[in-house]
Amino acid sequence: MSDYILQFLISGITVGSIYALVGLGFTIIYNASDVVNFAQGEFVMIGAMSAVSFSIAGIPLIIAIIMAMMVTVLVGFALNQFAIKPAKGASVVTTIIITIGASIFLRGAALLIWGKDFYSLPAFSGEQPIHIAGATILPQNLWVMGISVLLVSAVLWFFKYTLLGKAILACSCNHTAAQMVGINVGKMMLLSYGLSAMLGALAGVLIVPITFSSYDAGIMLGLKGFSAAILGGIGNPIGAIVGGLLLGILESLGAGFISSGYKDAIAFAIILFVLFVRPSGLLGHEHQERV
Amino acid sequence: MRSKIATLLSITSLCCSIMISSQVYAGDTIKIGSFLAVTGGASFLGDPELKTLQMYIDKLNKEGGVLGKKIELVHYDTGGNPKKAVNFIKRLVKKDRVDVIIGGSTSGTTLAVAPLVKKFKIPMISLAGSIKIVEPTQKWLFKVPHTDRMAAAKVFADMQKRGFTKVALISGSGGFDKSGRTQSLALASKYNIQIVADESYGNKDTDMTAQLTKIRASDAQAILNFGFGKAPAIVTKNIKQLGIKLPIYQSHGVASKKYIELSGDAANGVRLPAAAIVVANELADNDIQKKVTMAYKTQYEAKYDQVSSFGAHAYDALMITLKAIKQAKGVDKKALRTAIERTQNYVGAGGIFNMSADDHMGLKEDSFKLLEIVDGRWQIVN
Amino acid sequence: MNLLRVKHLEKSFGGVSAISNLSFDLPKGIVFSVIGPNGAGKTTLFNMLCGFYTPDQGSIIFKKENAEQNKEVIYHSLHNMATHQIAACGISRSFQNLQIFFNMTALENVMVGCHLQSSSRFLPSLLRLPSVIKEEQRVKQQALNALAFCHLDHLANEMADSLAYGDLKRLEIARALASKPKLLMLDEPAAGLNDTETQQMSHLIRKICDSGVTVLLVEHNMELVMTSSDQILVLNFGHLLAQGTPDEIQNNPVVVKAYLGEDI
Amino acid sequence: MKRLSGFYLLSLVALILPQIFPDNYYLTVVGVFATLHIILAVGLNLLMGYCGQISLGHAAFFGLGAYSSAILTTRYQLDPWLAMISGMVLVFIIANLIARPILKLKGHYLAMATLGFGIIVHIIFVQTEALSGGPDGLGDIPTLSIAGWAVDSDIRWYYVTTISALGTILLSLNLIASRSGRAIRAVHGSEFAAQMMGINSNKTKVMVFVFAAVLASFAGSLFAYQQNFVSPDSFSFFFSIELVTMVVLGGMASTYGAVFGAILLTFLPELLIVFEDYEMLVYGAILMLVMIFMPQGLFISLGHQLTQLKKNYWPNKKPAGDQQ
Repeated sequence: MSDYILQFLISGITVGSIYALVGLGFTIIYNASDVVNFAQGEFVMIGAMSAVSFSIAGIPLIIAIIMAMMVTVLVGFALNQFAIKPAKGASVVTTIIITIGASIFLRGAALLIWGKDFYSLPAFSGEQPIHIAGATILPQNLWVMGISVLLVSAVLWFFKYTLLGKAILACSCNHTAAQMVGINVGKMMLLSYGLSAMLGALAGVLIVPITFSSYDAGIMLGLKGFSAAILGGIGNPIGAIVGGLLLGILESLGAGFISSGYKDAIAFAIILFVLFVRPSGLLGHEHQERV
Repeated sequence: MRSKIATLLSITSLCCSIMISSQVYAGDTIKIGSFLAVTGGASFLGDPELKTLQMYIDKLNKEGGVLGKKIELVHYDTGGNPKKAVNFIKRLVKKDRVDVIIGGSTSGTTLAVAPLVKKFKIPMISLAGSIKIVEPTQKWLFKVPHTDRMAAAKVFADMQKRGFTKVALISGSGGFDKSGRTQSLALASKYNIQIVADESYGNKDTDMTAQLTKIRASDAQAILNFGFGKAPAIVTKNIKQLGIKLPIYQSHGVASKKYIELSGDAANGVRLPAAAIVVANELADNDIQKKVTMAYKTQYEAKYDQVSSFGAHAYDALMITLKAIKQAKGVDKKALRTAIERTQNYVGAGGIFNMSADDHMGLKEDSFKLLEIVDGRWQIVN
Repeated sequence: MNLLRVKHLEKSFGGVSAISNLSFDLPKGIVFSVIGPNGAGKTTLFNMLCGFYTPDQGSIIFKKENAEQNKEVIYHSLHNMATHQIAACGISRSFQNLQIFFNMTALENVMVGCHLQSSSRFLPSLLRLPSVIKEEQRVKQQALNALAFCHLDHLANEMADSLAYGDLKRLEIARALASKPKLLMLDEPAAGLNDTETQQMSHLIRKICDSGVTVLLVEHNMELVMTSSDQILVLNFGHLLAQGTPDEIQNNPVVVKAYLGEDI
Repeated sequence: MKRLSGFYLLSLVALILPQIFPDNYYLTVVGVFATLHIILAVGLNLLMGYCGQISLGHAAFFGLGAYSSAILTTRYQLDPWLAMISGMVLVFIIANLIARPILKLKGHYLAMATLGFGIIVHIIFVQTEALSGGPDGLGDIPTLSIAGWAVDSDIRWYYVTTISALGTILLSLNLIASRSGRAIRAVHGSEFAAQMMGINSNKTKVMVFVFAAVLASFAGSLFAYQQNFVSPDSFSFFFSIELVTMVVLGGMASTYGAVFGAILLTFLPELLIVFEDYEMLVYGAILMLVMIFMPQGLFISLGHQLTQLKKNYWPNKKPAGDQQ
């Protein structure tokens, strides 16, 4: 029984770190512009698909990945310039619909460019499973976990110790105040969308050897990323990571011990329970309504 | 108050303008209606099916059509959504006035429109797998693809031959997967096989190691995975990742090169039942299906990418329909239905069809070939 | 005869004690002002009186409607009641930063004020039974009267978000009055008003008091406080400094010291 | 009754159309879906537009209504009307149970909770094969018959669903112009001020949530009888998103806005078929463009433009009517 748990944890952490990366993308955009970007899943898909196309065209893997990141960052810029910026000051619900419209639009574009087929990239360092105390893990899983930890710490460092990162956080607290102290809010927003798109693309490239990608692969990832960000407490980068990992582990334990058919139902039921107990997520700050 | 009345008029004018839009009446052509899941989760099925229909109808029209009339294909994409399928059937019958319908890539969409087909008394040939479409037999409803029961029977027969008595079952959440699972559970005892594990996964899931770990712990001697799309490829790779050495059986849902490509070398050794089309060039020259399958394969791969058994279903449905039209010398729905029902030893890509009043599919188990993947290529197991 | 009695009230926010051991009685039918420097605990007191914050200790009791038949006066203890229950006892308030229903017209805002004065339930409203139509007419008239009382009847059909700041202040008071409260709490009604508007506000407060509604006023504008209050309570860092008539408070040495500091 | 003049005009037009275009596909087939969507959108508009509580899981109640009717009529041979009512009672209970904890949440957290609830219900539809027939759905559901008049043709269904939709619109108009309606809108305006006026804001939010859910269950039962078939795909989270889009696109806090949004979003996919592969691209673009340039929604913005236009040509003193 015990070697199950290790295997469940390993697959849970692998899937969880993907959700965490996507959740982190949600948090960055939410931090900068109070917008929950439902097109985040599409950033992951576009990153993966363009990386595959570049590598099929014969470009070596590393360069293909960098080019894929650039393509997705451009898409992130476009989303901010043409969709979010003109709709300044719109209500929560309106921005949700705008980002949902954007995700459908990007999916339609992907359908035209890449068609309906499934695409995959060869694993970065082979498919030889590694055995650890009864449980096995793929090298690609280690890549996913390793790079996720790297990216997460880079993002935390960026927001904590760089002036640019603080400027973005300032924008989210109060646009007008940020402008008063000379921060170019427009540029900061653009940067945050670019950063989140880059994160999404990297997540996409990391997982495509394991999960393959198609034009509509972004939907489920976007949904799980949103759940991870909410579970951890929207707006809190560490919350997104904890939420993502927890969601991944919950899913694999649920599938392992209770029933694999109800895997997602169990995960969402637990998220609901957490929200009822802590209405603003695990690590979300409970802001006191001021009258 | 006045602003509201003005805008209410804009609602009604919107509706009227749509009503008046084209009520076109086609000239003297044979109209074949079709509704396939070209996008969405089941695009794996609908896309090759549509391409096949369009390709062959263009070819036929260039050769003068049938009975001197041009054939017109009227197609709508359901994306696998039954609600849309019902809408489109009514549109095909009421608005486009089609003579016969080829369609329903998925069992869900086919079963959704079955009552309407009966009400409109129009013959329809479905391309979906579930046995519920032809059992109990419905007067106006036919089906070309092999049933999931036949696939399960072929797999269990081979398992019995190899002496396996304990088998693990893992299936997806789609209609095809679930009905395949039900048929396997029902049929296993006939081949004195015991299902020792019954796991399932979501078709969009990215990792099935949890379920497979439970299977590894059971005393299963082989694994049967009923599914289609990308999930079975992930299952195959996970099995290799977990170092599970049990022989793997798949369903005819993944009988395509894409499955081999995605699973990589984890696919080697996997056995699955499939129609002859998949192994067209490996068929022996005296195999009566050789000519038909090779013709279709070369035609399809000249224009599009690799051939898939789902495209072959559309090909068979179209050919059966055209043969019936010639036999019924016209498109009277009743005569057309009887002609289709009397299709006898038609050699198609999917197998040899012998339909009758109480068998609206006409394929026997032998039309399935058992294949094994040997270093990235199909090999027929006899 | 006391409308409201506060006994040993305690409230602190994580170590910072906003209100400590506060006790006072609020007699019926007067304008009772609470003054004190910023951070003295005025708004916290207000929020506790209407149930937004629950006190750590102490009790707040409020006279029940027509409780005098038997001589013993019955009081509600407010401190464990929900806001809407406290409102039902006859307490209403205006807010420091306007809490107007901007998605409605001025008239509809005040008609919401009549919520406690009307009783049509969900299902009858759905079917628009005659009883509902009759009550709608009555409520509309009652709201118009409250608007007229505050000189706003000409703006009845305007959307709330198109009204001027001064009008919105009086709209909030009209809405509170429409619920026919026994105690009306005004949270800095004169804030942001120019002199003439402050003058109008002072007349309005006096008019409200004369109509039988006890007024509890929190205000920084000393001129307004001194002219329209009957009794004043002075708070400093959550403690009761002094209580009395405007003249007593004006030359009470402790108050002067706290407010104007000591001359060396 | 001047207040309902818009409503009478809409009913007149809706009931006359089938006489003018008796066998028109768009009217009788797509029209039935448009009216079902109106019932759902008007209910959801009360919850989202007027009461300000977002719900991304409304399709779950639509599904629960459809499935209770489907299961009770096929597996237990219950009379369709009885099945519909027991479906609504079941949804009433479930909605009450989950409304209290869910409606304590705000903004994105409320969106997540309702989204999660919708997905859980969808998974239950897929997994409980013995009862719900699993992904292949449940077939041969009997149709509805009103005192012997079997509702089996498209025209008859058009009348049944249109009358139900008009009834729903009337209920919504009456509710909004009443004490409870103002309480609902007050909770959206400012929850503190509403409580101060004696409104129990939690109870009001739960009441609207439950009312919208029961309406959705009613529409679900009609849908099951009209289609004679139900399957989980029709009640997925995509449909919840579609419903929210209808309300927001049409115009929040406006009953006619929801009606306009429902009609538009039902006909749009039909009209976009001509785009074939570009359909998804165009659909996404339309959503974005309308929401960016008409944040109040299509109906209200059009309404303003028309009143502006009218003001320039016939400038008269009377101010704009109250907000319906």
